Amino acid sequence: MTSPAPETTHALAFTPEDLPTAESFFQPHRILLMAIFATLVVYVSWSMRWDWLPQYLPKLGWGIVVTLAMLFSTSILGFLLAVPLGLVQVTGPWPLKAFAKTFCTIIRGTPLLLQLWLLYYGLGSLFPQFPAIRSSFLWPYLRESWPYGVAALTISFAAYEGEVMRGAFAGVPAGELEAARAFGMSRWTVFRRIWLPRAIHRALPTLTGETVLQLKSTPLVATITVLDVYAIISKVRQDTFLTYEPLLLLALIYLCLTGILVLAFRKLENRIPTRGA
Amino acid sequence: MADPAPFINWSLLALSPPGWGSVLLSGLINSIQIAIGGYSLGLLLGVGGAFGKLYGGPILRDLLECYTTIVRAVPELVLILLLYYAGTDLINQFMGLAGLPAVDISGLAAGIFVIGVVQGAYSTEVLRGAIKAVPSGQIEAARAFGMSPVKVMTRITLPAMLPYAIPGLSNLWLIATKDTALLAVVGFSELTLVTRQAAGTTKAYLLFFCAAGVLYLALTLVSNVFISIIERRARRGLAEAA
Amino acid sequence: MTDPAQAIAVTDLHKRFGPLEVLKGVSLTANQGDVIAIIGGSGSGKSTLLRCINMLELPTAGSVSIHGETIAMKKDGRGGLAPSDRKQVERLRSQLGMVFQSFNLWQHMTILQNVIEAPVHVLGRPKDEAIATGEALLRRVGLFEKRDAYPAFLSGGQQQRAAIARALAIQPLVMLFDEPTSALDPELVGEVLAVIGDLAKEKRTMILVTHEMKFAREVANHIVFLAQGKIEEQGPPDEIFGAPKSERLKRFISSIH
Amino acid sequence: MTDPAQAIAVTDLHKRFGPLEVLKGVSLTANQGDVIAIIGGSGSGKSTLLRCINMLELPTAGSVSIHGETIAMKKDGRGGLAPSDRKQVERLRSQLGMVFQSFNLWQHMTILQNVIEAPVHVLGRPKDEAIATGEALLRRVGLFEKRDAYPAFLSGGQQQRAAIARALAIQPLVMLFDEPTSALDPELVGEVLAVIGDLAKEKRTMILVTHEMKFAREVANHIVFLAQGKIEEQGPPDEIFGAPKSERLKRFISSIH
Amino acid sequence: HAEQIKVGFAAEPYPPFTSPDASGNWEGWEVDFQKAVCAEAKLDCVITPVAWDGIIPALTSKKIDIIIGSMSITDERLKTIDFSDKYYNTPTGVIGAKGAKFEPTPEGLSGKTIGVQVSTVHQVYANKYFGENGATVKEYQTQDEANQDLAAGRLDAVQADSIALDAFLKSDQGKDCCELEGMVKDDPAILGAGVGIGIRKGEDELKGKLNAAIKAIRENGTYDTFSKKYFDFDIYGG
Ligand SMILES: Nc1ncnc2c1ncn2[C@@H]1O[C@H](COP(=O)(O)OP(=O)(O)OP(=O)(O)O)[C@@H](O)[C@H]1O
Ligand SMILES: Nc1ncnc2c1ncn2[C@@H]1O[C@H](COP(=O)(O)OP(=O)(O)OP(=O)(O)O)[C@@H](O)[C@H]1O
Ligand SMILES: [Mg+2]
Ligand SMILES: [Mg+2]
Repeated sequence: MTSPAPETTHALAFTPEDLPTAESFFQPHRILLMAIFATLVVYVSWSMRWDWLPQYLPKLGWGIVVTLAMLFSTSILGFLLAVPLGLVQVTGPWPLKAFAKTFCTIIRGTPLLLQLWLLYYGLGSLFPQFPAIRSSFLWPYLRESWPYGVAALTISFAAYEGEVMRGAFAGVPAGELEAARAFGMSRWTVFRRIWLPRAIHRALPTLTGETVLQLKSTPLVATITVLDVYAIISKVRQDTFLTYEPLLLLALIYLCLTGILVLAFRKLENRIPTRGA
Repeated sequence: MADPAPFINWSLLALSPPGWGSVLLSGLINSIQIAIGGYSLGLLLGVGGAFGKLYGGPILRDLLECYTTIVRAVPELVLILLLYYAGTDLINQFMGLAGLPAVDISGLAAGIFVIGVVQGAYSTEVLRGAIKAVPSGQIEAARAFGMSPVKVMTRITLPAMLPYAIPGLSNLWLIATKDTALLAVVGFSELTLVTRQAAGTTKAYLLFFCAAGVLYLALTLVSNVFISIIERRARRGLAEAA
Repeated sequence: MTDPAQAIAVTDLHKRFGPLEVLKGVSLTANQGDVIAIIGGSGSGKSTLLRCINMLELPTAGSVSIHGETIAMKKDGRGGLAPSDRKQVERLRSQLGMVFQSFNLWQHMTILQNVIEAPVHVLGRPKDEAIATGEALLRRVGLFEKRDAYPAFLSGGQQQRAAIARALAIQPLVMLFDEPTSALDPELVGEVLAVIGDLAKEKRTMILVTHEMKFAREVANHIVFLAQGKIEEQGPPDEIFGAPKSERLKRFISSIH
Repeated sequence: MTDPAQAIAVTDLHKRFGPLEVLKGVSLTANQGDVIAIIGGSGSGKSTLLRCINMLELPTAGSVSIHGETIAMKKDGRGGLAPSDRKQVERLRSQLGMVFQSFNLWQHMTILQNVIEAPVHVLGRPKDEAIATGEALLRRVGLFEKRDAYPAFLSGGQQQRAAIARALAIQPLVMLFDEPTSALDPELVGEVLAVIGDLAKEKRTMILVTHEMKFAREVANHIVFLAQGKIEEQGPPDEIFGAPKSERLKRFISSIH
Repeated sequence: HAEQIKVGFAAEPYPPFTSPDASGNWEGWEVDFQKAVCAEAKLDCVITPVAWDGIIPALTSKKIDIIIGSMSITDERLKTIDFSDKYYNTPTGVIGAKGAKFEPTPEGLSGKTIGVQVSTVHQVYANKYFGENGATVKEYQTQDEANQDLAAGRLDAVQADSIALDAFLKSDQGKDCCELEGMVKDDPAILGAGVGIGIRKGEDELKGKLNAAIKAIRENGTYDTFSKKYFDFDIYGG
């Protein structure tokens, strides 16, 4: 499996470098372009139908909350899985290593949509056949659709981020780990205080890209009846039979979410400056 | 379960009806066609976009920046819907304005168009990075020998950037193959949709989704073999892993 | 001024980078067979002068003629000049063989491919003819065995010799060298200087920017000392090195020894 | 053999990397207040010896005692030794302050965080106490102003001084230096040697591997000359440098001057 | 020669109206109906499966030309598209898990989760009558998914066209898990006046041709002939 070169992830996702600076807006041609753009916006909002908007506003707000909840829960859970996945690929015994590698290859080699449906329709339809599951405390959750969405997105994030963490763990200079051991740190302390934070530090720029990619994956859960912002907009489309307006609004919403996410990550990255790279 | 039938009914995958194997395979071929078409279109857009971003005027640069930013910040699923409905509609409106008859855009063409536009933005970024990685002295030397700008691009810049671009472009290919699955949501008969149809009709969900997974995985693994061959060829001129 | 015996004539050349005027009116003539060495302190504008000759750097004012043909220039509206005929520039460039400090060999081509690239794709020579000439040149600079290797696998000295062969392959009217040895480890300098020395013996027209004073004195028939964007002094090597007139040149020479 | 006045005692140490026997029975004692300089040609095993002392490299045979306490070892089944009590090794390591050739500062922490890391997270000192000690140490090596900078933004000499402060922060019984200046530019070497010289004046126990012979002669009270994995000669600096006995040492010393 | 007309319908199994077979062909009552109408109206029809939730945008943006996909004629839809005369009309049913007896009324479904397909009259109906009276309405992209979730126990009930439900209850899976709870109270304003062919607004000539064709196959017996293959009652309704 070719591991994704970090620069590719950057190419795929919007990263902090892509944010325009404030002063860059005030170049003559930019002002012209913005004027044209503003006219376009005015025209669009004038000629298109937006009367449905007030009615759906509360639902949209809720949908955004669901989307963000999906994003954060699956990124965090996925990252927690990614750390061991990356680590065992660097130092683990071979069965674990092989398992992690196979896992990452399979997940990265198949479409997320398919994984999602496999979990929801495939696995989900097996559960009720076992009375033990049906009567267990888990059943109320297994009846819902969001656990499947969370599971699929988490697994996917873990596999992609696991590759990144593998590179990050392997890339921590051996000397720094040796220095830690020379100071009498136990293996766990070395990992907790030096190896892990240093690896995360190295992986942070890539992590930004991966998180944006994860945000871009969340709307897939709408296909299994999770009511995220995409599902709400789908509902608007079906209720109003409008083709463009809801989708344009949706694109705008994701654009804003991405922008905010990237800004937040830039803050985080700036906390530990790196030189050069 | 009251049903004593075998847990997995492999005959459902047989190549001739009543097995669904041939349907899955034709879905796979559709997927591959779209992936190849979309990837190629994306590459064309990417070459244009990268050169435009690097050497174009300020307005072109800004427009391209908008293009890549929007595509990279908005989910593929949303883009696919927008492009699928709006893109082809706009083309026909333009044709109407130009007094031409409305073109009949086939599903395949629409799919290629949609994937191509998305891939184009990614390729633009990958290629731009790769071109920037070519040492400027190489291009200057070409100019010093009297090469015209077109010659410089075709003889020096494009081939010299390949080793830097290939890892990124390989990833884009793998992404293109998987993004075709998203066309399922607009009803295009690629592998994922026919899988769902087969699963829905036969109720053998697990079996068919796993089968499709194996097909996608095989596509990825086969691609990887070719990618590593290409990569090795392209890196010939580079002394050490850059 | 447009005398075809003059391989290169530079007239009153000015070059300005934003607020910094790097060349402040330089005139220079290289007749056929001349070997001109340009010397001077760091930042004095030597590279800039050389790069203006083949228009890699566009001058702010002044003119350049190659083999009696003046490069047509027009005002570019931003206070500088731009060539009015791109084709002419490309044609004239292909008569100048430039060797860069950092070699700038094309990394995606083998040494031989580097050498035949311009003859085939700029001058339109038949490929087998170009290969024959190219191999002869590579043999001459001692790199025949390496013709199918990629540049990255060669030492700096070998790369610079390949770059010289590449420049010779277009059978240039004039060879331009910009500090061809300063990116090399000391032990590799000699092999490159030897090749350049051979070219000088053949009476090939050359303009070279160099920090190797001993070498300049040996091979050049004319030395140009550039200081702060002007030609401070020029003349035959013995005069320049043996009896420098200007204070600056005296200081420069003593600082080197 | 287990005398607490002996800060470090190495007995008949062997170390083998596959077919290559790097240390062939080395014994060495450092009493409290000793400054021992290990010298020798490249590949003679100096670094390996130093790294065996704190078990960064596991010896094939022999024993190491620190402050009279012998590190318990057991056969590892592959013809080597392994510590039988990991906790003991960790505890003893935390009494040795090691300074590496390439600094190995933790890049994700500021200088001060580097310095207080081991006191707080290995020795369990209270954080504010560690900060007070750490700041005092940084002031001492002249880096108090840089305490909140990240290592990547410091010069090599500053990084090495920070690494020394980091090693001192655990109030080590012995300081171990492995060529602390050889990764530095010549003009930065002096500032690091000055700091080490100060430590020597305080009679701090130190073992240092160095190529700076003049410095070794000045600060060390005992010189160990290692050749081909054995101690070829040892003694006070004046004897070793002034009247070398063995042929090898004579050759080594003359090769350096 | 006849102009080509793209006939859109949901790209999902919706037996017995439209479902794909193992060779990738579509079959079912509605496929037969479409063939008969097109033959009668001398139209060169091409079967074009599309995503159900985008089927009206697909029609308005000319990706397809008509919809023959069990689409009920409702006032809401008539704002955007036009319809031919109805070509079938059947009551609306509710099914539930075997043994879980309840009435398909607002009271009977209160507190339960009911599944419907999006963009259908059932979605509107269920939201109005059940959703506002204490039931949770879950909306699915396809009818098949809703049925599947009922079988998987993730739903308590599914509301849909009674014939589509009947086909499901007759399938292996449906037989085991589920049964019909009854028909819902009719509300013609929502449930519409039957199923018609969806047409873009303003294409009156096409609409006239289709209406004539529907009338003709009803009268010449073609309609009854192919209907008999699927149903033992008159699907055209009153
Ligand atoms: N592209 C440029 N933009 C701005 N300033 C430049 C540029 N190229 C050169 N300069 C400046 O012009 C001055 C002359 O540069 P030039 O390279 O010609 O000097 P040089 O005589 O070749 O020096 P050296 O011996 O160091 O190569 C320098 O101050 C340099 O910084
Ligand atoms: N981890 C290792 N694996 C194999 N061989 C090693 C290893 N570490 C050191 N060696 C070999 O052991 C020998 C001694 O190495 P050591 O680093 O101790 O030498 P040194 O005296 O410190 O030399 P220098 O002055 O160059 O640092 C060398 O031949 C080296 O190649
Ligand atoms: Mg220069
Ligand atoms: Mg060493």
